[in-house]
Amino acid sequence: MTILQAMDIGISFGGVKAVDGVSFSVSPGQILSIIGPNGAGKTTLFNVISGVYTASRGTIHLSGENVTGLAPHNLATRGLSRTFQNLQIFQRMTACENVMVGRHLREKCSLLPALFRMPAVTRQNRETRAAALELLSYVGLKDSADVLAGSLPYGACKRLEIARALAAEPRVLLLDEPAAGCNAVETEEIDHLIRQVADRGVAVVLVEHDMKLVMKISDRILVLERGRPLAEGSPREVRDNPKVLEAYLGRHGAQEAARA
Amino acid sequence: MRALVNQRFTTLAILAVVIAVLPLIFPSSYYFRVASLVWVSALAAIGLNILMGQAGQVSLGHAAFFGIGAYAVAIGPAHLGLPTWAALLIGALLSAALAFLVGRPILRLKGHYLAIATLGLGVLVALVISTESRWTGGPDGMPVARLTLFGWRVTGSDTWYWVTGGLLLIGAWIALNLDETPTGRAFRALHDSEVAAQVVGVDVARFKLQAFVIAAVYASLAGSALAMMNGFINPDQAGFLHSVELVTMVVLGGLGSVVGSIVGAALLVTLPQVLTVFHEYEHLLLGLIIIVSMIFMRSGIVPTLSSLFFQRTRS
Amino acid sequence: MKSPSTLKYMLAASAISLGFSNGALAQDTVKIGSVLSVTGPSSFLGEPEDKTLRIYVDQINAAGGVAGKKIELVIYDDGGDANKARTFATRLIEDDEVIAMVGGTSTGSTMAMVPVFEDAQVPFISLAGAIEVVDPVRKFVFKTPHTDKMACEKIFEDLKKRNLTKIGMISGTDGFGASMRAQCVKVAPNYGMQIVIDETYGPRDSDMTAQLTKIKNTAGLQAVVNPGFGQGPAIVTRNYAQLGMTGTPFYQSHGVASKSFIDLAGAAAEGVRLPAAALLVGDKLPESDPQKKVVTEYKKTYESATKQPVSTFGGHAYDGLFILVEAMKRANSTDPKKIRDEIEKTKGFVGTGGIVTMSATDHLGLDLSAFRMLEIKGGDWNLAESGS
Amino acid sequence: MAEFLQFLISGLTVGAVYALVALGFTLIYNASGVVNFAQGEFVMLGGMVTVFVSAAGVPLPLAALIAVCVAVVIGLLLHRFAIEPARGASAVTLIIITIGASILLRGIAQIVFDKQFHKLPSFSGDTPVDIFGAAVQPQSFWVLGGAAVVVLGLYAFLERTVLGKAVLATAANRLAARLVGINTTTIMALAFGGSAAIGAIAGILVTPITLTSYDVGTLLALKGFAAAMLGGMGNPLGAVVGGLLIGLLEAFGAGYLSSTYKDAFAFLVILVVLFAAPQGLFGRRAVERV
Repeated sequence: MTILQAMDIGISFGGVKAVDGVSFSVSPGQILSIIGPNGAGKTTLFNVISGVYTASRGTIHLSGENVTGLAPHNLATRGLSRTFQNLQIFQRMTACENVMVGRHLREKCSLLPALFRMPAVTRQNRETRAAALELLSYVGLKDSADVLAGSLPYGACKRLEIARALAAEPRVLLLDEPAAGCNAVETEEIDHLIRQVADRGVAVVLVEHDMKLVMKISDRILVLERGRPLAEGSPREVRDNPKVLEAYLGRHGAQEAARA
Repeated sequence: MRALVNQRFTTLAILAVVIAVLPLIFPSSYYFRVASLVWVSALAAIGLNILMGQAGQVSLGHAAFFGIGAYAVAIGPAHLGLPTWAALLIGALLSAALAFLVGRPILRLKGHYLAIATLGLGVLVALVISTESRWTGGPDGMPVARLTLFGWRVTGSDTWYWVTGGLLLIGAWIALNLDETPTGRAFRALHDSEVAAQVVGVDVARFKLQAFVIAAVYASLAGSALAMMNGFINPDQAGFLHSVELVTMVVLGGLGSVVGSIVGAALLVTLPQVLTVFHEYEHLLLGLIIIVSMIFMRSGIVPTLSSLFFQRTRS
Repeated sequence: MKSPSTLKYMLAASAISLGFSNGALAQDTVKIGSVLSVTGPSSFLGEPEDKTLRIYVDQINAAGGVAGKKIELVIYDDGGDANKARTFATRLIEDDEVIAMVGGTSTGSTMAMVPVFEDAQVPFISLAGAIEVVDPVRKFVFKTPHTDKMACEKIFEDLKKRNLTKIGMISGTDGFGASMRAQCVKVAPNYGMQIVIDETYGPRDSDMTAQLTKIKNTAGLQAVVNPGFGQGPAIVTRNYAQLGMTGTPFYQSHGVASKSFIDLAGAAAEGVRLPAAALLVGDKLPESDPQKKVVTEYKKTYESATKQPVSTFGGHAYDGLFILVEAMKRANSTDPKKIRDEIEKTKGFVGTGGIVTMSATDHLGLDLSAFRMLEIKGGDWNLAESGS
Repeated sequence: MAEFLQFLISGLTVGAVYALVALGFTLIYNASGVVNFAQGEFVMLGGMVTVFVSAAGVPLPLAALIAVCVAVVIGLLLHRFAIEPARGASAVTLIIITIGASILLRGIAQIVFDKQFHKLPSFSGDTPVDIFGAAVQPQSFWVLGGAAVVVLGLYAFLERTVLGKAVLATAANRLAARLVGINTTTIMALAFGGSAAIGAIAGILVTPITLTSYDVGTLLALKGFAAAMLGGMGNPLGAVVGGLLIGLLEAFGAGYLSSTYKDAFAFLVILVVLFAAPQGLFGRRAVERV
């Protein structure tokens, strides 16, 4: 029941292997977290999976179809959506419009009716807006619907990105540090949100630094170090893996942690 | 949403009123001529604004399409025996086809590289127009047959005022329509973040191309209108300096604002008419005005003034 | 939104600010309009035209005007932009209500303005070179400069006398160069000329050695003709000398008929021939020459007023202005149509460009004899000895 | 062979001027991110001021020095009163400002000087030098040599001096440069002054060959911008190579193909190069960081 499967992914920039031989798979409803120290290649891996970068080696299968090297919008058509570590919201559009763009694939988008504003266009616009508002209230941004996204606070932007990604009705959702920069309450909310999304049957792949969050919601965890897979397993297995501890805290720290 | 619909309606209504009322205060038909020029330039600027202001893609060669439209209505009747209206449509089709063909490779480029590539395209088209004198009359230009519609010969400054004013209204209506559609949103989205637009399924290359083609058609129609209005056309209209002028209109008026494009066009068309009384100081003043307005209204005249206005009313 | 009346007031205010020259037309003045390229790439033509018109209109007014009326001169600068010229033409007709126009520096500007004057039935004396201005003849359009076709014919006539028939051409791609090139190609067979190589350069190019090298290496080349104006011909002339081609006779056009060409081209200009008006060699004309008086007086007036050397371009404006003034005197009226009729009847007018006799089929009124073949010697214009 | 050499030297001479203009673009772009379309006006100033000052009786070398100083002052004023007040404005707004500045400078020049063409005497006479059958103006060597000196001087300045390193640092990352205590405003002013000087030097060197007038700047800015983009924006080496390449394309295009369409070749090549290498010949391939 695997929906997304990455096999032996590798990419290098100017001779540096940013990601090297990473494989993983995820099933609908499952939450897979990818963790690792800074520079471990987590975001790069995301960029490869979502088609922003082209892998130098390896294959990616989505719902059994080989999608290696497809452009992001083609992957989106096949049900893959994502958020970004450093915000990529549409600053000059309102929050609601941001989410409406997320509905892009669900909309009929022919040019001539749009130019002459046929009634069908107006009707569809209404529907899209309704759907977007629903998602906004789902992430708790209903009141900010007509505020310019560029003027929203950081945490709100994070949730806006999730709403936008969800608007595409993805089957696989990649979340890049959704809780970064959020306070405890906000993190709690996002934690809740992710769980809900997964419960709807969406496969969630998560890159996150907040270990509490990761340990709490992940079904499985993949640990990367310097672009290479270090360990994979359930949260408990990963937590108890000495290699992981070492990577995170250094050899000395790991020994101390073991002693403690 | 309602606010936006109203804004669209209000903008169009005000524009229609301005077009309708201006002639009441025009002392002579010279003013009709200047106003018609404003409407024509505004039409081209509105199109370019869809590309630059909405989709965020620079074109420094846009006069090429203006020139294609203009020369279509000149060459069609003169060399091919086509009726003017057919030549106008063919011009628009040709512009769209050229934009479509070169758009894909060109629009892969970003920022200044896009600027130089479109500039190159513009230079090439202008060069062909001024060189192939057998067809185009060369650098001195060629006459354009008067437009005849159902036996009515369209001529005279005031007639053209209404024709171009009507064209502008339609152009503005379409541009405003576009704003609140999936296509319009896709344009604005890819302007702000291409990668984010992509991952929600926006085919960025396709939409950039659409914006380019739309802008090309606008410019082409504006070019045809100017050529028919003047009864004469020369290659300057397709040249680099005219491209720069169009970009300046859009930016000066305010990127992304339909009203801004019209205001920008109005300024750049009327300023030389006003400044001509200063003789040799004309260019100095024109340069100064452009610099000062861009420094103090860096997001353009209309966006800056309207945000000032709203701040004032809110407080 | 402000009240409609405020809006209307604002619109009115902005409209008024557009029309500075809206003052009531006094009874004892007539307006003559002019659209010139005082700035832009043709400014070296437009500037002397502008100065000439101003100097002589002042002179005429000081002497009491024409038929008891003072002339008010309205000059607009089109910056070399034909579309702008067209708008200014409308302004002259509709707003300034001029009775006639002397202007149109370039053929492009002129052709853009022609429909305006034809529609308004106001006489338009153009200062542009190309033959298409007066061919076919348009009822209200006249011109004073010799046509490019005549320049080609004059050059070919001279070449024929020297028994040179295989020529190379290097032309500017600006309006002047392109138009003259086309005329030369057209009339070449009439004179038995064979164009063995035909090259061009851009109006702003700064190095033509590549084209000239090609011309130089063309077999059988006997002479080179350079239709062009502006700084281009000066650079061509310098490159011509640089490549050691001065053994091959070299012809410029009337487009360089100003002292600045000799200055810019320097020693390289020695021996270059060109067809031009008598104005450039006024002091070398025999006393018997009918133009002698006119050209020496114009030269004196222009040079003392501007401190700049005279050019034939300003001379064209002089001719245009006085053809118009004479016609106004004869018509004794400010009715544009009557003035037009009188302009067409101009007969034996002695101008700087030649002796003008117009007719219903000839709105230029000059023949080949108006052109003199000049040769640059010792840094100055000289009458070329034909057949040498 | 002689023909080829003639085209080569002609192309290199014109190309050297494009290269210097492109270098001016690059310097300002690196320090401030501004594409300065008034760059051509510095070339005009160099030529015109030298012409007018030397016509007033000042010896040529001194006149040239004065011209460079005038251009530098204008460059600094441009930065202080047009670019600095618009700090933080979008790239396209800044471009329009420089276009306005270019119109303004031309407007001033046509009043202060005049609208005529002018020449300067060649520095070492007008007797052509014969190089394997190609006739070369001695001034060509001045242009090529002068351009080489400017390029090497700029290179030495950037690589060997603390101030130069500060310019490079600012180019690499403006924020980081500010954080380590570099006064980026001074660096930007320096870049405007420097590129004005480079433009003026180009103008002085080339005026004996090409003549000058108040409006020679527009076309040079166009060609210089094209050269900078062909080479890869922000890369000084790219600017030089791009400039020389465009000069050569024009000369060989005019010589071997068609003089009518020679400008077309240059732009066709630019388009083809950009389609193959979207960052120009020497531009760094930017990796989008998201």
